[in-house]
Amino acid sequence: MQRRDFLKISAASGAVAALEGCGNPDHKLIQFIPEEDLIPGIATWKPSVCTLCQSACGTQVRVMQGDAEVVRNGQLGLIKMGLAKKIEGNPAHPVSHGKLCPRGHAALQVTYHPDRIKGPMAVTGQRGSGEYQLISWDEALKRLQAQLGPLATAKQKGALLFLTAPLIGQRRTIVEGFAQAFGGSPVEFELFDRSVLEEANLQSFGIAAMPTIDLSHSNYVISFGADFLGTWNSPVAQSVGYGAMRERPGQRGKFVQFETRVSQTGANADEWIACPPGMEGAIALSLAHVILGDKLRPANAAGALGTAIDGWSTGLTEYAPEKTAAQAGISAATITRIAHESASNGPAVVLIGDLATAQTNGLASALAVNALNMLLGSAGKPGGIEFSPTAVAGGATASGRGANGSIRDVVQLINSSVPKALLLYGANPVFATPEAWQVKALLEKVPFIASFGSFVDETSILADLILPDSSPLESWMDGSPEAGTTRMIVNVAPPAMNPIHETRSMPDVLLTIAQQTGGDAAKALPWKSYEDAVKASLAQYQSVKGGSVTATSADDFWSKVQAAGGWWSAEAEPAAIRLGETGTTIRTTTAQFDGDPEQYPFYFLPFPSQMFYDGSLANLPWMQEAPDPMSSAMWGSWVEVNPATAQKLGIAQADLIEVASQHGTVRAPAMISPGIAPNAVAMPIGQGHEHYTRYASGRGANPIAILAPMSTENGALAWGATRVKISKVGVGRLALFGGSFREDEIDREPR
Amino acid sequence: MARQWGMVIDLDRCTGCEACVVACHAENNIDTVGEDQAARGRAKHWIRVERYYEGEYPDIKAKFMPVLCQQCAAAPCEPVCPTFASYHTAEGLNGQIYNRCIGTRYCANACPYTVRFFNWFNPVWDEPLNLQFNPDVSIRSVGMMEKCTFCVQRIKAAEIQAEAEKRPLKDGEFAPACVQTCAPKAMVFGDLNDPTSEVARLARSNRATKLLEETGARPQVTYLKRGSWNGAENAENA
Amino acid sequence: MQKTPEQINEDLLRPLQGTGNVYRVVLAFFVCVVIVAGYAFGHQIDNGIGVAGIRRPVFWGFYITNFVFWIGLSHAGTLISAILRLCNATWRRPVTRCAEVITVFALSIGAAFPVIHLGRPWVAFWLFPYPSERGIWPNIRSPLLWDFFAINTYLMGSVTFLLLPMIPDFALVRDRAVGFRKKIYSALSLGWSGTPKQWHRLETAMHIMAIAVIPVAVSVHSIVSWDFAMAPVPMWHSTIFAPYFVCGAIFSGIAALIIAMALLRKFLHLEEYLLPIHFENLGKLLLVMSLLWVYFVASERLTAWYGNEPAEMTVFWLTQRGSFSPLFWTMVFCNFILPFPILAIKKLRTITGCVIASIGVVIGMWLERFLIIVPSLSRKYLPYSWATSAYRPTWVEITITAGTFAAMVMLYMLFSKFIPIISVWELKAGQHPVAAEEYARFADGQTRLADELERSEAGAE
Amino acid sequence: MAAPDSIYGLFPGPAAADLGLNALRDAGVAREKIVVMSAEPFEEYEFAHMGSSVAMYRIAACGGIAGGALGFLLARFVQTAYPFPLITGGMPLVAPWPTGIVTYELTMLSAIVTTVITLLITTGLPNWRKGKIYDDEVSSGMVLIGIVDPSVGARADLEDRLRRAGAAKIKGTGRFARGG
Repeated sequence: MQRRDFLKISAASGAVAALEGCGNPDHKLIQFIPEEDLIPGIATWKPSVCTLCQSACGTQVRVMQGDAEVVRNGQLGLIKMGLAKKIEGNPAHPVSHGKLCPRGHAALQVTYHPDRIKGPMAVTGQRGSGEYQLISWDEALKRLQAQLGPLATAKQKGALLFLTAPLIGQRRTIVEGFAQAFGGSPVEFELFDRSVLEEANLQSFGIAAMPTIDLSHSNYVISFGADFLGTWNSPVAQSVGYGAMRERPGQRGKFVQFETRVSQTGANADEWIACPPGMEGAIALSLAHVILGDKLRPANAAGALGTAIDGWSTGLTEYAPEKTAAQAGISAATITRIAHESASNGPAVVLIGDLATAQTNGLASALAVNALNMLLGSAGKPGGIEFSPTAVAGGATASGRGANGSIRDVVQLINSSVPKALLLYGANPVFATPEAWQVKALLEKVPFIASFGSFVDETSILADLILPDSSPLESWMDGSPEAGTTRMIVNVAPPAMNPIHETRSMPDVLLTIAQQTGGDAAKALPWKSYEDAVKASLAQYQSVKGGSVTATSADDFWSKVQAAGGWWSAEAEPAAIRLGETGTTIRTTTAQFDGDPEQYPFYFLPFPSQMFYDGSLANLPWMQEAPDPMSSAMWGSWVEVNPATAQKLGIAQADLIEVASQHGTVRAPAMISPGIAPNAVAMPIGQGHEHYTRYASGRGANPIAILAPMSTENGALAWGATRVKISKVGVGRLALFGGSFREDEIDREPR
Repeated sequence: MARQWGMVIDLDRCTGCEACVVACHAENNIDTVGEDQAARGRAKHWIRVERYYEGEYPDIKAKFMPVLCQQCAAAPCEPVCPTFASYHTAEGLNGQIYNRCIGTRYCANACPYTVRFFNWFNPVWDEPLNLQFNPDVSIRSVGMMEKCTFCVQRIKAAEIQAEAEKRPLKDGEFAPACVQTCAPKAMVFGDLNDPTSEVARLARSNRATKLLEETGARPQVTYLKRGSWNGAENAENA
Repeated sequence: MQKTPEQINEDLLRPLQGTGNVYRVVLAFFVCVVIVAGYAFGHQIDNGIGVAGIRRPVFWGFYITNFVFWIGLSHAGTLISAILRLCNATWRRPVTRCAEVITVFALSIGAAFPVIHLGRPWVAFWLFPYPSERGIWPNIRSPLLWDFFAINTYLMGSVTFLLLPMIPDFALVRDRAVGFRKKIYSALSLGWSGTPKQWHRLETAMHIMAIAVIPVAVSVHSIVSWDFAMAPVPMWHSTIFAPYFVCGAIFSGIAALIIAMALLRKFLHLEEYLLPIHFENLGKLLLVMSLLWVYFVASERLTAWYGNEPAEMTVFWLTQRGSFSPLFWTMVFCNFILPFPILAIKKLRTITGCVIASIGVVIGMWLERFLIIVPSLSRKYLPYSWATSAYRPTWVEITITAGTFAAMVMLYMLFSKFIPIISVWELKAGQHPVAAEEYARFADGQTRLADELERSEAGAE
Repeated sequence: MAAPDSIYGLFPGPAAADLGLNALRDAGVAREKIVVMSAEPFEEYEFAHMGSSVAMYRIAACGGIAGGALGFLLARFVQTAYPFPLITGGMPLVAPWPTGIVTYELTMLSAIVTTVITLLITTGLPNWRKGKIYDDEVSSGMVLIGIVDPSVGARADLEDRLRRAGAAKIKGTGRFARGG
């Protein structure tokens, strides 16, 4: 947008905004009868659930009366309605503890986003043109019915492909039931393929789920690349635990981070240790070597997890600190010292995630870390890694990705037989997969695509039909967090506000279609509405002793649970961890990287952005303008280059850099950052959207695009296994909030 | 004795996640200025998390320090304002009367912490983003200086509530948006004149320091410096 | 060189007689520039102060620089002419008025900038201590309020200081003019008739004014300096600022005066009135001020450097070697390296020499104000809060700045067209010989007269 | 209104003017009946001291003091005039320095203003009355020496004395006005 226009708009709509703010806009619109009665100026807090990542934090929404322009049965008008004003953590919730991450606050802007889809739309231009026209819900449902009806009767396997973001609770049950009823399978897609850790935990502990880290009780935390205070796993719960770990009376826990680039989490480490990508497993085993060798812990402590690892019984001789240190470029003394400290300052816990598991040897590394945890005696113990009852109950299919497969399967599936129809919900694989996978081309083969998303993004722009879902604040929410707690939690939240647009809750749409189709579909999804489904799933917990809600009757229970925002079990000791039976022995192989080190001298480290997560939040202005924790950059992306490297290549701050892998190039301004290895460059994930609302479209660059199609042992995308070369191609622009990178610069004479 | 609102920020707990920054935007109707203006250094973040690197790779460390208005007792921003738009409240806050401000920007220059932000243009919200306005906080128009208020609207609400219920205000019964959302509990807010309050207790910690004290502004925000592993100062942080 | 009163009247009133085309064209040009600047200001009010280049943390830029610059320039006239009056320097006579005119105009222009730079100029009147219906008074602790009082006093003083000696000249013009112009000038002359009483009172008044206006002028620029010195900003919070600024003000003032005089001399053909001696003397003054200025800069920099206070050193190095060093060294060149030799060497201290030196000084002093304001603000304490993008003025600031220079010339041109730019009566008073000679020259005239009378009487008989 | 009756001579220079003045004195014309006008102060000449002096310095000083007091009160007032108690964060409510500055500036201002007013009042300016004793030739260097309403009988004698003293022209106003 031109600055002039910006000014014009600001002058005009600033005034309008002010008026709207005080709730007495001068409108010609008709005034609807209020759908609920609220006292003006009095705020009510309603429970809800944050769905921006898989942590499922319990939140509460501040609702106040206001005037909103809404569409009711195709008629635009003005209505006094309860409007969500702010989202905060639900203080009673065992995961969020009343806290939130920055993304959680911005969830508010999903509902009020100016470019949110306002009603059902059908494509008018040819597919991908982004030309749509609004249609009525009846029309939309009729069209969807027409497409899906036949599939239900045909019962042809793989006829329907249901591509969603990771789901929880009844939402997922309904999606799964629906997909199966129409002869398809749901595929949950997310970029930071957690299947590696889940696979590791499945092999080690028989639970295919993310672990819960009990930081609040641990005295010694070793993390291999896991950004557990920013984006990894359940960051809010982990941050709360971290705070407690820091300032425990008389005992301050130590935190050691191994990674290649100083992440926001790494910045907080007492000891930050640089290690090249792919070496994490070796270092973990090297620590184990010292612990075993110096008899700091009983040799058999790790049990099967240890023995499963090749060479464990013989003391992991090939992982002697000296050897590992030589490869990793860190001192052997450090490894030995950390091994001793961790063994003698229990409870100690070891984490691994993000880039460490996004390597070709990620699974082996994860298994090594599991073994190390076991050896340190911190698996299933306070201050160690645990699993939530939800995860335990789920067992092999806790998060179900084991059962449903990953985007990789989609690729194979479509290659083998093109499905008749594709349903999209929250997943944006066209943006978040390497171009090398050709996902867009594959999806285009599908004759009919319908999207339930609230925004037009790179994937849903391919849709022929869009049936926008109501925002999380406008619809029922349920589901149990997989990690971040040791308690059984069932989130339940009624809509915090009425829809401001003509949207419908996706599960309700599915149920409608199923009922219209009748037959098995109707049987598979017996509920009248999503609300019923949630209510039904909850009944079982009324009888459970010591739960957070005690009730006299089913209805009483139901209303109390709604008011509380869910039900959770009493504080309990972590479930004892049973070891999985893994026959195969694990060898930590050296990580493979795409690209010849001579030609492509730099490790390419895309990292999850604190503000945009996997890119799904780049459409929110608050997230765009919030400064990145490490670089303080706003409204764009950048390439982090080490000062020494920059000097060698004659690159200055904000120079436009071209990053080239064997599979493509991206351009972004240089960020001369002291926190990145001289032999690596890093880019934040999340920008570089082609179509994603006025705020994100055409902004910054997308590092995923140029990733090599490398994969981990279990076939997940190894998004940390690409090598690149960089070159200066011009002058770019950085919008920074922070002036200087260093405090002591104040004394320095300008160079 | 009159209240003296103050804050303690524990740098050992702060993880630099910036939840406080976004929470502040949500609570105080702070507009987003867009890329062009942000690049001109006109972004408004009443609270910011300063990040400093130390050393050179691989022996590199980084640290975070949240900085917001320090609500100075002898605030340099107050005497320089020709129209009393910047003034001192009875409860020790540096008040800012938006509609009294004529925009000399003198206060922003005088502030050693650079925590005052100016409305270079009328703020803009693309509809229906304006529906998210917090009705308790006024919208600032062009030419006005704005800054952290310690969420004075929350303070007032709590005080009125307590008064209505004929009871004293309880320590920690409310908090500014940034404090409320801080997951590692790095920020504590309360009445420094109440020796029993948590904030007063922490302010007495031997890790307590103040920012730029040499400028004589007598800031009311106390920083607890980072501890070291098995550091001696751990014992007293009960 | 002696001139009769008639010659003097003739020469000095010539500009008022009629205007040439060149004059019209030049005037028109400057008027246009001023109009464009006016548009720029309107644009700024319409869209918001953000159309200017100022940003966080550099909240003050060109506007405040210009403010200080013009206020400084205003020290040319009143202060200088007051000093010269008091020490009764006769060479002052042709100089005083064109000096005082600079003061009045420069001061008015300077006083406009605090309003131009406001975020909400339409409520600028809140700065005035007037009884508002809300019972709110301005904050007298703010240096900006001190500015308000000081500048008003100085402006008042300067205007009267300029007007009083103009009354007899109005009377002079009145006696020469006819029709409409005569009406105007007789009104302006307040019916001055030139009785000894009037003369006596006028001169006493001027003497008192001269005494009063000097401390006011000093206070004005001291207070302007306190706008900065009162804020805890690195390299601002300094005790030397007041004298430093006053010195700089007089420095730039004299330079401006020399330039103005040179132009008048050329375009109004006042070669016989504005003599090389005047430039020579002002040149010497300029030289002294240049040395004083260097002395102040040196002691300011030295104490900062020796104090080695981190925040101050950051700004220090930023100007000495950092991104602002080119401007800094240009300033040193313009204010000292260039003018010093020109003014110190007698052979070079010609009119041209003085003018070259003065142009340098005016540029240099503008840069000095800029370098005091911007670098300090862009490196203020916490490194994270340092300027992320360097301050660059936009077309709005540049246009408005240009506009004020144009306004100065425009006003000066108009003034010289309607009022004798040299105080006629004071000049005459300096011209006529001492009484003794006059008596002698008159003696023979007496005898001739006597004879004449006798002859006529004889004829009557 | 009509001009007062007067007879005056225009002398070609200050020296002549002095003689003219003496001539009138010899004729016993009272000091206050003599009018003098010149285009310059001519401090060195006797006729330039026909005006009585006023204690302008003292008046100005008094004005200054009065203004200073006013300034002090104003400064004090605006700092204490608030309907609500003003908290200045550890700084004095009536700050000495600012008060001093305002006092100082207003002292100077009113000293200046007083001077101007004194000047105007004591010299009877502004005075736009038509037809008062004045001659345009004064501004071209002539010095005017004259007598306000002389007795008709003395007219010839006075004109003669003025001419003898060296008046270049003899003119009059009111009853003594002559054609040309």
